[in-house]
Amino acid sequence: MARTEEYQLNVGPVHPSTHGVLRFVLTMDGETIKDTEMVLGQLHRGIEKIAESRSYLQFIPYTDRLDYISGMTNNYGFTKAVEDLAGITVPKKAEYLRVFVMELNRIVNHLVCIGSLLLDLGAATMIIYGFRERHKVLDLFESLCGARMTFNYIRPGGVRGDIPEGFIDNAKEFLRDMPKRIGDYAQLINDNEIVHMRMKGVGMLSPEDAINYGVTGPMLRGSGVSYDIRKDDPYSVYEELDFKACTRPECDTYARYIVRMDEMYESLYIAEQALKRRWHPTLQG
Amino acid sequence: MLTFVGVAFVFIALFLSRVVRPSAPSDVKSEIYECGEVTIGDTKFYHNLQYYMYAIAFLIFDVEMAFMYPWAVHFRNLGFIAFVEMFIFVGILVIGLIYLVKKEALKWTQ
Amino acid sequence: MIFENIYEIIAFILNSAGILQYMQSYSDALGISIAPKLIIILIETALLLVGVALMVMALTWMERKVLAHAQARLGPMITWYHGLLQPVIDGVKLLSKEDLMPKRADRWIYFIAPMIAFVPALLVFIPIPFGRDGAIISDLPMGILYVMAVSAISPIGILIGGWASDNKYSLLGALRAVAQDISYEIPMVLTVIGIVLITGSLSLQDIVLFQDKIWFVFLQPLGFIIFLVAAVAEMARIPFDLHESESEFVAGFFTEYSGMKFAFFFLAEYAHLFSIAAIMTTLYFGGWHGPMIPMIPPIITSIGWFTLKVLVIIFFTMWLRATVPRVRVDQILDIGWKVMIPLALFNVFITGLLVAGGVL
Amino acid sequence: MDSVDKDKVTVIDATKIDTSKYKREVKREDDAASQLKSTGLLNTLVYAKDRAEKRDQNVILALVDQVVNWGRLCSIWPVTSGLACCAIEMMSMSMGHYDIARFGSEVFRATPRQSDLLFVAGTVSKRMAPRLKRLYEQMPEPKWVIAVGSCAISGGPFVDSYAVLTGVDKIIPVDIYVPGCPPRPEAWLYSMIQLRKLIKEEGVGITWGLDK
Repeated sequence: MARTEEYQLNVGPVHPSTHGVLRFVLTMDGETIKDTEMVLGQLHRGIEKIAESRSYLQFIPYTDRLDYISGMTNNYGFTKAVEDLAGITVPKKAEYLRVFVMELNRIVNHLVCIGSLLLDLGAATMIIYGFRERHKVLDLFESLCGARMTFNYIRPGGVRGDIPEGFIDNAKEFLRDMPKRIGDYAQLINDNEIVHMRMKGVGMLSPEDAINYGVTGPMLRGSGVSYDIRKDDPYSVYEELDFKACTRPECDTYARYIVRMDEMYESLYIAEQALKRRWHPTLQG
Repeated sequence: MLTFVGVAFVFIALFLSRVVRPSAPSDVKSEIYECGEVTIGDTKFYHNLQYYMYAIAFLIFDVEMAFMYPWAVHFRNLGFIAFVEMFIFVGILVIGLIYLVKKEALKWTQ
Repeated sequence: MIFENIYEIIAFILNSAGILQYMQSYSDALGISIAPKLIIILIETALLLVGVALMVMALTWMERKVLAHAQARLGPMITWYHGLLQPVIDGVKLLSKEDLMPKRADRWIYFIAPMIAFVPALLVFIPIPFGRDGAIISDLPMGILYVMAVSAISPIGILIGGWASDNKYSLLGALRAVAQDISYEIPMVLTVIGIVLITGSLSLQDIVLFQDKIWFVFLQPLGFIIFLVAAVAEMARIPFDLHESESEFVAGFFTEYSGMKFAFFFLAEYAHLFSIAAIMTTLYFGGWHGPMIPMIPPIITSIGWFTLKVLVIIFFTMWLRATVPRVRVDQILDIGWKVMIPLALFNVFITGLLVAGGVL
Repeated sequence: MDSVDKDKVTVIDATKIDTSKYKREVKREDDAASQLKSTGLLNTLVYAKDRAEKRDQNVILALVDQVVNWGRLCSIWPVTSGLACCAIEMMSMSMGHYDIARFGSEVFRATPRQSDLLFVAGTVSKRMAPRLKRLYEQMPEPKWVIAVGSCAISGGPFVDSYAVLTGVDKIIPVDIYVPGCPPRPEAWLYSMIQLRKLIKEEGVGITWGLDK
């Protein structure tokens, strides 16, 4: 009888499908993965240690570089903590502007996520379309704060500055065009039989597991747990805005993808409301 | 003849390449590439039998197809009886295929 | 004038130019009367080699352009008109690139593998009729069987290339690629039986001549669909490209290959693409048949039609690459064995029934 | 400033300038010769002649040298390796807006064996440094390195971190530096143009293998 052997296979740190520098050591028997050891730390930059020797304001730029796709949201997380510590109240106008940029950033994040997902499945086109829209959002952000990716825009007590001239028009144009674009992506991906074959029933994460592991965001909502921190434990001005938490019960990769697609629509809706309310005379702080 | 020309073409190109290319071998360079890591264990390892099952099944069907070609060429001369005979033969093979599928021999991972 | 094959055409041209007689008299005087024949054969193989090489270069350019335009990009632009010289440049670069061999690689096998992958991709073109009036290297009576047999050699090149590289990715990638190749070989060859049943001949020239009224696409719709899927798999295009599954095994079986050897795998891949598209054109789209344009020699028009059809098929596969993701390995093999083979057998059954019943 | 007469200064509203007037006319290259010139082939030949004269070389050899250089400069295949933030901008550089494919460089090869260019895109942590060095060393000659972003150049904002290598040029030789955090894709493209210039003017040429 022929004998089979288990063997170790490195995947990463420089591998087309490990985005970022992640390394797996797979123990495999033939084609079956028996065990996975994850080796982390290739991108350990000692940010916590740096934070010890920086003032609060000095540290905000570092938060941009934590999750470098959604810099605005990271800015907000840090700023919120500082504001709560120092007891600063933020004007409503600034809060709406923050919500606006954060939701646009969420769209960017989801676009990159879906694009990379499809790229890993072997379809290179989606990421290019996704980056086209990402570029539009980044143009908006650039007119706000002068940077494409590392914004440093949300500061304790508000934002860096008011919106520039012409920003509203550009933003409205984007909000008007984007639903059609998302529809295009849905057409490209959702009706594709191979996408269903690759994504349905893959990466099952049961609701219990998801809660036990402390999973959040679209992953949790893709597992059928309707928990959205913007809704259930609202911060900023989210409780004044009308939106719904998108949930799917299937628990697989496809469900998470659909949640992301739906959330893009919701984000657009929120951003639209935030933009409108910002100009409401009674709300201007 | 084309074989010779083809092989000659490959040789000429490789020779040309040998003439013009730089060469700077080093120890690390001639190690194998595994995502920038040192490879763990031996690279020649004993495998799961699964790969060979496909090869065997392929062999059976390949031979069958070789039988079917002469049959197909002379089909019009042979008439209906040849059709029945061939499909008795193919039927046996199909039963074999069903058996393989049932036994999960044609399953990529076990 | 009616010619049998390219050999006769070249002989005719040389003859009317008066070169052949000289050659004959010289070789007779030297006692090597076979020499003129050999020279003509050399010319025709060189023609074929150059033709295929040009086509392959055009295909790499086309691939990059089609993909780029599907993705709202421009593609290569700076090398001459819309980057037309790009394939040449890539060739020059790969030629002058260092050639590496892993320390523990199997030297000879590592060296031979690209050759084994590349040469059969050329040999396939021998019995394919490119145009009417003898634009064919040699009309083999066993044409289609020969084509299938020769194109089945290149998986061996892939397998030994992957094995000799002494790399885990290469080995696994090669095994997957070969498993896919042999799995789709069967439905592909089985569907061709349907055509052979109708024509009663294995010669590709006969098959093309049979299609002057109606193409086999319409006579064998199910067979065509099976052949198309199997062909895409054999070409290793994207829904079934286990050969170079970047997000899984870095670069598949040629992870370790660099420089010119990699270039040969690359060329073989595109030559294979061309050859299978050519076979598909011959079998299902009436080969060189098409409306003939007056004033232009029919041989040129027919070659034009043939090339056009081939390019349309290749464009289709590139379009596929721009739209669909990759199928997972076990799904590919499942489709191959559990769907395609029974369907192909069913196709043979139906065709046989119709032919025996005298319908076709 | 006080001495300037305020009445005489006409204030121009920059937004109201009709820029369409100043639009540069795009010169189209009509004849084949000038099109060929734009590919760099003719320049290549001129360079070859210069080189041969300068170094007292055979013109043919210099010509082959230059043609090879020309091949190299028009088909630079980068290796797929992103380290941190800058990798995202590397992706956007290869996407529709900026499209590195125009220079024939969209073929991102996953294996270093088939690539010519290494983008060090992002922070090189001390843990990643040996792996990056290994990756570089496994690329076949000729090869180039572009260090992108302040992290790869000097450590950038993480310069006083204990875990970050201050500058990738401490472990591998770098040809081009692109500052920025992260640099805009335009800056990347400019770096590609600079690299092409570098290859064209200096190049690697041919090491005649028969002498070895």
